[in-house]
Amino acid sequence: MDEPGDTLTLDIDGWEGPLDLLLALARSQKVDLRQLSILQLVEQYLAFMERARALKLEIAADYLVMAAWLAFLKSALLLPHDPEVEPSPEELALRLQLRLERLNAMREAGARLMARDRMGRDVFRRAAPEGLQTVRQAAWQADLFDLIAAYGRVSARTRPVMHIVANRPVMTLETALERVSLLLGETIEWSAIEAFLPGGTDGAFRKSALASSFVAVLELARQGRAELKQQAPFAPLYLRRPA
Amino acid sequence: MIDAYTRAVEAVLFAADGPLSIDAIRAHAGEGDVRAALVELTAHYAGRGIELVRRGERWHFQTAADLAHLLRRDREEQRKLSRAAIETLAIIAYHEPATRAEIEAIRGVQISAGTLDVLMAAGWVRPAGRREAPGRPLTFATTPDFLAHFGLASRRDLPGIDDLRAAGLLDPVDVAFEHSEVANRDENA
Amino acid sequence: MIDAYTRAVEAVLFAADGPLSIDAIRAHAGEGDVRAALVELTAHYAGRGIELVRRGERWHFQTAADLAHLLRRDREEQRKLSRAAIETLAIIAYHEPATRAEIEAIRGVQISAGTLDVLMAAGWVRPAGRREAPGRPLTFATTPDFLAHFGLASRRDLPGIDDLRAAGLLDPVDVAFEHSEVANRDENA
Repeated sequence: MDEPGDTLTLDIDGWEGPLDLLLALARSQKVDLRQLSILQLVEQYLAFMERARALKLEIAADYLVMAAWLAFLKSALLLPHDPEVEPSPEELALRLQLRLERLNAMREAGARLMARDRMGRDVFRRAAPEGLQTVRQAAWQADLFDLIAAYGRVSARTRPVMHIVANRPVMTLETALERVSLLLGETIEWSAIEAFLPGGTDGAFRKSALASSFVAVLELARQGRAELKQQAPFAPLYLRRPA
Repeated sequence: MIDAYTRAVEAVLFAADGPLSIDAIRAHAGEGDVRAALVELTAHYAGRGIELVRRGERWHFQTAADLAHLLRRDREEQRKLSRAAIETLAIIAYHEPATRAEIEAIRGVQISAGTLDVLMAAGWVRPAGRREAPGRPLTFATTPDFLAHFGLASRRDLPGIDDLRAAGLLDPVDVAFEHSEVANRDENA
Repeated sequence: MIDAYTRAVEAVLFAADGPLSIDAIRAHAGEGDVRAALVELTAHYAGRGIELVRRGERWHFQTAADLAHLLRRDREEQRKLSRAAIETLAIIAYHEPATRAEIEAIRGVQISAGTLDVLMAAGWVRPAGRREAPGRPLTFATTPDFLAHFGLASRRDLPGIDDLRAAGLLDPVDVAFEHSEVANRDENA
């Protein structure tokens, strides 16, 4: 993998991406990366790609993208400088060099890290330490109020409870059925359902009367003894005796 | 200064996962006077926190025996009793001796396995003999520590049902809440 | 002669199954000047087969590094880390906290799924919160175990980190580029 120049192994799989390949090629120039000839590096990369293509190796797309970019960089570096073009080819070359320096620095740092005296390989802790134990003991907290409040809670929960249902004024369904049948017998015109309720009542009893009367009307309609109509949902409900 | 071979023996013994025979030490540390190194190390560590000890024909380092108590440390953690635990404790205190089934009947909920354990670990509840009834169930009662912790001279000092009612402690929670709401409104008015 | 507290600290460190913080030492050895004891023990063990070392804010005894040849355990040679994993670890250690995108920018290639997992499974890398930047990317940093494994007293001991920083090699390319621009302008002026 470190073989320089022409003897570089053409194993595309061995590279961790185009930057990795570029770094290996740059190292083959055997100069400080700061003195790197980017033009020469570009030539090296493009030549490498040529050979890979000649050998009909499959080349991943990102290597080809890099090749295209480097070909562009090369022509820009060789052509007369056009001050209108931003960024300048020199800037692009410098950025590439900075990236290579950074990758190289981290690669060397990684190697130095791995070469350190490593735990379990070069230096050892005791294989069978006695170990340190921390035995946790709970000091339970509760005060007298918690205690009696808890008993109050339990007692309240389990004490026999008497449910008292208030005696509410209601109109039963039977009553409603009787009333509506009776009144309907006298009604030929469409009349609102409210006209069938007992007069002078309000509040809870009126609601109950309305609900029961409505159910009574539905029952009478089912039996064919009443007709009802409504223009829209929640609109007034009208009923009459069938013609 | 420690000599190179003694140093090697020291490292080998330290890293070992059990007592080592002279031969085993030599296998790692290389040729040398293992016995002389062991004598030197024993003397060096005498009186320190670590000692070199011989077990039969094998040697190992261990923590000085008189410091073993340092390796185990007890730590107290303040913890609040769970609602289930405090209710169970209250029922036992009011009804003792009480069986598990009686506690469950009063609470209206089953007691999980750990609840009585916690109360016994805290030293507030103790087993109080078996009831002479079918199945001879175990009964539970409170301890003198329980009285001491809750500042009671005796169980008779526990407020009775009438006291609890007067204190509003028998009201269902939501009613009590409404009362306090009303009280607040009055204060703010 | 060794004093009683230093002896206790020695025993606790010796018995521990991992590096201990000052607080953990004190929890077992009792109240005392732990730091003074550590200084004394470090000096006492210097040059012996066992050494007392600081790793991050924690301390442990280990065999002297120069005796590795006697103790090296080939049998249990750790699984070799991939090149990608080694580079990723180095980038995180030298730049921490570092996002995945930053690691990828330096390596010029995407991180494959398993790389960070391997480093986290080894206990050397941990997620270190999110960066307050668009997308709130997760950052990664090294762990105390990383320092212990690679024998580093702190991140400042990372090989060559001062030189790399001084050379600007830990700065992103954009920052380095602006610096070099300024330098060039100054030269040309």
